[in-house]
Amino acid sequence: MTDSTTTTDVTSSELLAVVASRELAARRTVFAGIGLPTLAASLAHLTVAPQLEIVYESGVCGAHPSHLPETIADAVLITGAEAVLSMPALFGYVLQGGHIDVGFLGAAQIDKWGNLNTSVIGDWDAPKVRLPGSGGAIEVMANSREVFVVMRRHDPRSFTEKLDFCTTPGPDRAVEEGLRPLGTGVTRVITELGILARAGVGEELTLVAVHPGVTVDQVRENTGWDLAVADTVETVRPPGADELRLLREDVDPDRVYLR
Amino acid sequence: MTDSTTTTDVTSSELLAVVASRELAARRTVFAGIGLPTLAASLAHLTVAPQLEIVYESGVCGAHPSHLPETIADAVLITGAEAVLSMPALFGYVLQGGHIDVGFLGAAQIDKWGNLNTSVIGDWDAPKVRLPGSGGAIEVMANSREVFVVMRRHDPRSFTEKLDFCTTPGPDRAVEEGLRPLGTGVTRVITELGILARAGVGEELTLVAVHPGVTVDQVRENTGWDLAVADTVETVRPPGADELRLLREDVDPDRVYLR
Amino acid sequence: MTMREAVSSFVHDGDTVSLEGFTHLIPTAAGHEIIRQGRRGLTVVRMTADIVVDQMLAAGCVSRLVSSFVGNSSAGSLGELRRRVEKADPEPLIFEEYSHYGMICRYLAGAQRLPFYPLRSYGGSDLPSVNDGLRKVTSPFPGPDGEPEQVYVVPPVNPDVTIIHAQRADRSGNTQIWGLTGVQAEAVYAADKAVVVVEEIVEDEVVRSDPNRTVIPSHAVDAVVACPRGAHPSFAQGYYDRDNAFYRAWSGISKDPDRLRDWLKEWVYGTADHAEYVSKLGEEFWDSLAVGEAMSLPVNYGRRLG
Amino acid sequence: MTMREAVSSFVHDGDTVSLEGFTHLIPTAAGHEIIRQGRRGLTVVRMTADIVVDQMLAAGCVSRLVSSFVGNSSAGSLGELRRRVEKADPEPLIFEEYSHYGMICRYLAGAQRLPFYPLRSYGGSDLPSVNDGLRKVTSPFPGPDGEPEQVYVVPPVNPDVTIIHAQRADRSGNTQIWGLTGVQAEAVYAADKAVVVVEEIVEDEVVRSDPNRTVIPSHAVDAVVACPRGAHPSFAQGYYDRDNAFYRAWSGISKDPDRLRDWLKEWVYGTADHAEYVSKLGEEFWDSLAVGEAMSLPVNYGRRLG
Repeated sequence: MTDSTTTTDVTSSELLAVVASRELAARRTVFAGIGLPTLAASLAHLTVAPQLEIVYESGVCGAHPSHLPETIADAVLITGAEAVLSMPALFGYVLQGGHIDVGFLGAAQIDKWGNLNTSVIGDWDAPKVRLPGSGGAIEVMANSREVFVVMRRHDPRSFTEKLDFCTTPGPDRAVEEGLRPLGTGVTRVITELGILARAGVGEELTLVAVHPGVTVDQVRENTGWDLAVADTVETVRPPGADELRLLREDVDPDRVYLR
Repeated sequence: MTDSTTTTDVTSSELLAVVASRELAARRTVFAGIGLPTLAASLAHLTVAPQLEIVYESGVCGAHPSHLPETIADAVLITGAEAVLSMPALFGYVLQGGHIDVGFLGAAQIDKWGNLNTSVIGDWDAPKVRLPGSGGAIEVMANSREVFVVMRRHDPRSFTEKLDFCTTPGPDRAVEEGLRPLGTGVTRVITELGILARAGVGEELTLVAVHPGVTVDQVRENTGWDLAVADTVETVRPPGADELRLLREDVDPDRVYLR
Repeated sequence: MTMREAVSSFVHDGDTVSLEGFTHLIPTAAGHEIIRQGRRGLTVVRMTADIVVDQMLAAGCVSRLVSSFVGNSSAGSLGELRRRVEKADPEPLIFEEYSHYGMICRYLAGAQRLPFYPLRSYGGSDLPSVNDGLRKVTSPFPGPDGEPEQVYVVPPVNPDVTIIHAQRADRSGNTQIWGLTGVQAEAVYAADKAVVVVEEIVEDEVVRSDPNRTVIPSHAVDAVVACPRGAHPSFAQGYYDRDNAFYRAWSGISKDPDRLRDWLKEWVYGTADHAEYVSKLGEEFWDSLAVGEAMSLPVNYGRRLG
Repeated sequence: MTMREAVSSFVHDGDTVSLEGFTHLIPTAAGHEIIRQGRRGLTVVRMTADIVVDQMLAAGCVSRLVSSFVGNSSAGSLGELRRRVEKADPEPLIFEEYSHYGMICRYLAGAQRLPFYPLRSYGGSDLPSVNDGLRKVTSPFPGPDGEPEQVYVVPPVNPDVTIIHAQRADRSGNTQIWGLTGVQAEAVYAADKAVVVVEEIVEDEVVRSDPNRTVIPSHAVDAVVACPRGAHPSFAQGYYDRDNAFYRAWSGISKDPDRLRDWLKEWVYGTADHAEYVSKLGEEFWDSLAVGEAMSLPVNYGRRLG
């Protein structure tokens, strides 16, 4: 995908984790699922956000895992954690209460406003593919100050003009319905091609950076809507030696997610 | 008050506690405040209701106190208890959830429907006497299957035709407002003169028993409304030797409440 | 009570059955016993419909599912569930889709005997168009801008029976859970009847030494079933670890209806009870899921002297 | 942070201040420091307005009270509160009266950022006639009889600051409470800022050995104040017992405005801080409130080996 020589020895997971980690600079609380978000948050904790507290939807606050967790409820997250809350407290007080700075989400489909589909491909009533559904994504979107989306696949089917189903609406859709969401919705989408950004309600996702060797046209071609492009598109700084060393040696030495 | 020779050596507290305890036969859960309700429930636990679980509004379920508690939150209630819940869980899940068979309440004033005033004597805005208020009484009344009221004072000012303020409504008043309370409200009022009973919504409190030596007219004179009287008014069986021994030696040997 | 007796007494054809446990303490053994006893027409309520739900679907126990996540954790798909939903194969499945907090709020409403529970989700979502349970209420208090404010609400869920798995309880049902406690207390309080399956039944003194650890008091529990390792392939903090290999294997097993049938035949119908399932897995297997020690430091519940 | 710094930083004239702790762990020392610093025009939110509230009233700090029980426990009356309410002596007190669960639900709504919280209280009560916060909502779901169903709701409370007392916390504010945990977590989450006063600040390892004991995580806490015996005359399970004699004495002290003034002069204005108050009471006194040992049995939070 990214054919620049500076990143040839970097896997796609490493690239996404490093880029996402940088976006967490100076953040206090992050709501993270397992996988890339955990890698990104753990790396940020060691680099740009030493005060970062990772909150898991299972109820764990301030985990200090001895090993990288394999699930959001891995026992290693509980042993030695600062707090484990019931789910009503976690979703009600912590998340809906407005204590999350950044929520991480993924999706099968995303549109230009950052609305997400994780329910079905095809019709909801008779789907071609039944996907897992919201989980806590609707709540993460509605209540986090901002949301980062990490998408491994950047193609027109995933980055679509019209979602097959809107499971998880961004605040634009909520405002249309007359409700007042707390946060700004998706502010960053990090993919193998680059970074899309969005400043707030009423704004659409805009290409702000590409990885070395990726062209703006490549991103446009792989996006299913007429992609807005920033006046100046930056080139993403490739993962540094320090970042890669920490990620490989400290965060995920067993390469649980860095496949 | 009760001048029968069989009870001359029985204090008023002992009398009320013993009579109230008998009413708890075969009950599973009782919501009790400190004082007479605790005495009654503790005695019932040793006599007519071995399965009885006493629930305290402070959050304690299944207390096994080494000493008689002095407050509803006495540390002796917590040490060795089966469960201590948060107040949202205690009031929300246990009480409003419908798990309480009998709630005990007291009041400054009661009317013929079992509505209670614990807020003010006089006008609420400029009261002659400011009383403590509801506490959890509104919830105990609205959510217990039935409510027992123990009143030390049986006189026309306390047993009144019209409450100065209805803090804690029985279900009759709630039904008038179109709501559907869970329980039947006050079913027993135990006083130094006798026992008033009430079968359910739409019924008024009726004198069903007097203590030995008390006449029906005496109760009528001390009640501020035109008191309904059962066709057959029983005479309350005086506290038995066993009941008194258990109460004095096991339940409250230090005579914390048996003053 | 044995698991057989508990399921036979408290789970009936056509019942609404809640099985809760968020990744931790999933009541798998109870699900297997429901399969063995051949229950039909159940409505299953479970936030994360995962392997045990896929198995109950495959065994034909379930006609309706109420859930907020229908996937095999992060390890892949649920084959039977997808066949039922995508192709009505071998029969349709009625599915009510919520979000996690929507499910939590349904339990909260059920536990508190409320007609609805408000939450700040669903604004702009397509879910209300396919789920009649997602409605709106106008607050009687003005919003921050002084204008009327609307909020979504969900209805209560009151299962006929809730079954959960826990680490320990005393004989009368005072139930203690540590690590992830999930939504188990609310699911139990919301239900008409509750069955608690535990790793071990302990002496009263153990429970009473730490009453704050009691997540569910005995008055809310109708039956206690001792069933060690009954949460496998999920885990019980301090008892055994999660069987991640089985989670990964399930996507393959469940993708092929024949393999899935064979699996049920061997591991559920072919075992008389969970004890047989446990011993069939073998001690060496269980050794691979063994956990270390990380004991909580004690706190003092001491009362006044004298 | 010292108590002086915490009150100076987080409690301002005119603020809405929640002080919670239901009989157990009442933040008395914080109330005394608010008196020492002469705050004015406070709205105090507290379920059980008891001795510390009476003292703050007498010191002239409070112009509005939101509460569900205004009495000296079961030990008698609050003299200053009654003078203020019954005779506007020396000045009126605005009083908002709720029931216990009404107050709890206000904190629940505040903590969950909800516009209201429903509860099955108040039907037929005179309280809604004197409290505009008690309103009704019609459920969008039909009631059990198929007819529309109404339910009372209360508005959220979002204090400028909540102050609670707890047994222990780590340096970053992860707070552990055992015994009666009351409504403290909700009161903290409902607030804009939160101050946790503790018997002791402990090492991180102590807290992390038992994460379920953490009632309030650090992200919800703005300041941690170590203040041993700061809950007197209330108690701290496992640390010291309730001073029942002082509760009984308070009815007499507070009945006489002069005695009350003298008491404040001697015990609050006359002490530089709570440490001085504690030492003024004397070791013999504290010995009389000593508690025994009743240690919780440990549980295993162990994870997989290797």
